[in-house]
Amino acid sequence: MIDKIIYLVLEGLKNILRNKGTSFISLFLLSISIFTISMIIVANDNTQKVLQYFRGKYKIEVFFKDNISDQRATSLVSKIRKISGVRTATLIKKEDALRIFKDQFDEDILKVLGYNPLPVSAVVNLSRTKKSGIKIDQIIRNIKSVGSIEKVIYQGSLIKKIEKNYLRFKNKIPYLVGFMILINILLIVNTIRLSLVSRKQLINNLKLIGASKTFILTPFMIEGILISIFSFIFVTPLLIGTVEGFNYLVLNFSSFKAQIELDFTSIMWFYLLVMVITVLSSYRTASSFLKIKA
Amino acid sequence: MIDKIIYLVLEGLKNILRNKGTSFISLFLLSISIFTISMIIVANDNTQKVLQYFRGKYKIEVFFKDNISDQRATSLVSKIRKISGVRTATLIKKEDALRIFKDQFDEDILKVLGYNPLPVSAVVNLSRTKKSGIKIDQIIRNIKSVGSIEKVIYQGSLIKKIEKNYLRFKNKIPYLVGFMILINILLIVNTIRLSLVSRKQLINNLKLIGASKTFILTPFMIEGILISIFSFIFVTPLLIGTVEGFNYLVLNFSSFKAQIELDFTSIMWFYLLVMVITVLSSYRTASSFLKIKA
Amino acid sequence: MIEFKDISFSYKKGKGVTNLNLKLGDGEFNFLIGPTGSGKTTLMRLIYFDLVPDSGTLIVNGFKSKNLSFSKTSKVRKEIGMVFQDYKLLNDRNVYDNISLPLYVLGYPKNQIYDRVDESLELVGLQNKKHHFPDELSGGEQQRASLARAIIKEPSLILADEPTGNLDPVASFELVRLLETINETGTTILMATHNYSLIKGRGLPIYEIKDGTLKQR
Amino acid sequence: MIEFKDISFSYKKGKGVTNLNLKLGDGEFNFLIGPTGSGKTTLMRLIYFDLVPDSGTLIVNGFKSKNLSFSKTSKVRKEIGMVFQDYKLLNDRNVYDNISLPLYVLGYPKNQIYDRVDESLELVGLQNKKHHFPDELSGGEQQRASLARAIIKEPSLILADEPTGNLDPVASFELVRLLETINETGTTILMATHNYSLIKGRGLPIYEIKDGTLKQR
Ligand SMILES: Nc1ncnc2c1ncn2[C@@H]1O[C@H](COP(=O)(O)OP(=O)(O)OP(=O)(O)O)[C@@H](O)[C@H]1O
Ligand SMILES: Nc1ncnc2c1ncn2[C@@H]1O[C@H](COP(=O)(O)OP(=O)(O)OP(=O)(O)O)[C@@H](O)[C@H]1O
Ligand SMILES: [Mg+2]
Ligand SMILES: [Mg+2]
Repeated sequence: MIDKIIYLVLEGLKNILRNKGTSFISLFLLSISIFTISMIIVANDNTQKVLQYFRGKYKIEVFFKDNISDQRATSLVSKIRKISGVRTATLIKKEDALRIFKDQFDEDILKVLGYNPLPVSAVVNLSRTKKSGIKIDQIIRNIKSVGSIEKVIYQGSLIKKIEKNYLRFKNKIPYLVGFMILINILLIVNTIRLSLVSRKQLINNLKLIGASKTFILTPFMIEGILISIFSFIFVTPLLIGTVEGFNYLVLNFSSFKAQIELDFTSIMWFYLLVMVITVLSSYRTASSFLKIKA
Repeated sequence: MIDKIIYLVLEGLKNILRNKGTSFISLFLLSISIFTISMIIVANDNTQKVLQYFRGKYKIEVFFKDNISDQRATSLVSKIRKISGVRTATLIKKEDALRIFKDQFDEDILKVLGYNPLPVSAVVNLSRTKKSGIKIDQIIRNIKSVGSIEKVIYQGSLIKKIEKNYLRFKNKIPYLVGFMILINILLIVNTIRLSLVSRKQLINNLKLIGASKTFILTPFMIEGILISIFSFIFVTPLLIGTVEGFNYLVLNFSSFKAQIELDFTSIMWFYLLVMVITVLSSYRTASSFLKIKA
Repeated sequence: MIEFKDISFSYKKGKGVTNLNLKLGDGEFNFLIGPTGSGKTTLMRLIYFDLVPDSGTLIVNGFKSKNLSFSKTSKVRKEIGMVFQDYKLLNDRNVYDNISLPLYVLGYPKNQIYDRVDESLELVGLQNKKHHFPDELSGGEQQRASLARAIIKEPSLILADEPTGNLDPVASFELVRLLETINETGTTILMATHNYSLIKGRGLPIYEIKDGTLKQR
Repeated sequence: MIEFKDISFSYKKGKGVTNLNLKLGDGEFNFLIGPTGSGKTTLMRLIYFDLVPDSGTLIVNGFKSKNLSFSKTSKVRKEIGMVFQDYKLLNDRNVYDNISLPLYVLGYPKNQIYDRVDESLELVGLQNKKHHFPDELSGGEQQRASLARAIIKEPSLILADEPTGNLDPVASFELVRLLETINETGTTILMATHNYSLIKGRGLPIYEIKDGTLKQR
């Protein structure tokens, strides 16, 4: 029995070596397909991070009414801080505003005008970690409802667009991944079928000798498993390389500072899924092939 | 003789139909590879355009000395305009500056200060069409040498980086394309070899019957040609779709306004090259296969 | 035991066998003769359940050739050793691997397999061709390798379809002698052949098939 | 004309033929006999340049079996019709396509091909199997299809390697008769066989090969 098992495993390995061409091509195709899906997974994992980056850069400026006292402003700012979706809110007093203006425009308005025309304001940063999209309009409305506010300025459309499109994209990910997995299965099925066709003679012989279904199918399943393991070995460095390369490009060619990351846990789960799919579809394809002639 | 030719062409077609699996996989692989190279071609074609876009956005602000007359400033600006790498240079008189400041900061400095503190300046746009990289430092130095200039302000590092990296990338394109074409050839060779292996019996028979090399090889070459034509039919819409999709993304997700274009002439030339490579490598692979046993 | 009751079968493209009635008892040695294209191979394929009769009842070693499942078919075939007319050797394996295959299927331990292969190769006289591939054998040697593969698992039934077609008279004679020896240990044998002079005068039953119908000679 | 002068050849795994001397004149009909594994097929493969002799001179229809190029080999083979011991029919083509292949190679026009195929199928008695695939033929029918493919191009030399192995006595007899008829039109024929009784008493030269050496009988 043990000899039989060793024999079958060795057969699976020999199958690969005997048909180097087919094995190479199926390895290649499987790798491409695994790579693509992995990249989708990485993209999905990192969109959140990119969004956080954008949210982090995004500022809302709140200008208070002219007659407000510093004390009241402080209490209003602490109210703003409690609004859902707000990360920080920093009070900018009249003096601070003057200093900032001087830094930015190199012009001392106080000296020129004799008084400080700049209002008390606050800079509001958005929460980075919220998983659901941030509803800017809602936050603005909440801020305004705090009271004593002259006007609220925000860069507006860009982050709104990004949040909206991210949600739209997120809804489509399941379809995209489903589609890719379908292609994956098609590829594996086609590969196994090619492999079966090229071993028609062997399969026919085994059937005539009275081999059981398991005996005939096991080597093909082992072949499928080995090929998927090889493609994991092949794809993983490629994945790491792509992510690093992308980060390098982003760092060097754009003002964008976020770095994407490879989450090995999700990749591992995905690999496991590929394995299961391979085994199942090898089995199905091979056994449907056996049925052609009872 | 005509019957022989028809026979061979039909054989090529039948080869494809008889081995649907192999044909499908080779079609798939070839398409991927053609698609990738085409994208590199598109990228290369469009980098120039992207650079132009950046150069178009890039402005140098030149501030003249305080005491300069409008007349002299005009003559200096026309000098600047003649510097190589400069597209336009627009004079901004003191009054214009005042108006622009008012537009931007909503503050009438003249009213506040009682005089116009803003200097005469000029906005310099860079040439978009220069094929060689633009040397910013050189241009700045040339502008400064015009005389009566207080200071020159430019956003500096970004475009310099882009220009530099573009040149670096451009130098690597030949290697990249060469590498992809190598992979392309490997794929075609492997496909043809698979196809040959699956028709070993036929080839052996033909040899034993005394068929000439041409007779044996022609169907394989026709098969190769047909498969590459099919992949052209398959890849072309994909290419168009990708370019359009990319443009859509750029338009919707970034502030970047340039659109990339598909240059059908270079794609056509590339397709022709693929065809030639296919025919040559089919021929070489098939005839090397014939040599195994004289 | 093999029993044909009114068996008819025809291929999609016509021809086949009609109304076969035949009973082969356990341990018997029967011959099947008939001109080329008369249905000898068809009859054998019916026995190892490669073809399913259109009508009639066929029982092989207690299994009915009806509602065949994969496992039923494989059970029946495990008990049968077949020498195919076209040998059906695997071209990508050498003689040793070809002949040992049935033993792996039956789950023999490796050391036993090795001994058995040697033994049966000696029986058919191919001991020094163990590492040859099929296309490195002469026609007759391939035929004998096919015989070795059939007898190695000591089946209860041997079906030999024209096993002497590529053998010279001496080798043919020896082959029949070998089958007779095997038959003496209780194995049922059915051998199809064109070589009437080889089998006559042995006192063994000879069935003749002609245009798909059977009669005893 | 075929001329063997001191031809020796051995396979990588040993065995082969040694010191063959043989002269077959144009239009002759010769038989080659010998026990299984004696070298008959090897001798034939040497003639159609599938094997190259290790030493000695071999001339076939004026071509020397030396420094073979693809075009030289193909020229020689165009003149030879071969019946292979294992038939070598293409499994994915029907009988018509298999048999017409040599004519396409020779560049015959299509209508002529059609007529010729019909004619040669009738000669071997397979007229109603035209659309069968090889695995839909009996062993003997495959063998005759192989013969039809060999004679269809009316070659100047026919090499028939054990062409009656799967034929019954009547069909074998008819096959030799057919070859004799073809021989009468001037075709040189060399036929290897085990069936001594079939060929004896025809007054045709018989060569015997044993362990790789040749003698006339
Ligand atoms: N798969 C098939 N489809 C259609 N016809 C077939 C098929 N297999 C065999 N035949 C036909 O059935 C008839 C009987 O074939 P079978 O192989 O049983 O003959 P046989 O007695 O074994 O002949 P031989 O001695 O030549 O091997 C033949 O005429 C053959 O052409
Ligand atoms: N490719 C090969 N490599 C090694 N040995 C071979 C090869 N082909 C044949 N032989 C050996 O050469 C010897 C002669 O083979 P050949 O095929 O010529 O015999 P034959 O006379 O045709 O026999 P048969 O009547 O059985 O067909 C045999 O012992 C065979 O094992
Ligand atoms: Mg038969
Ligand atoms: Mg031989």
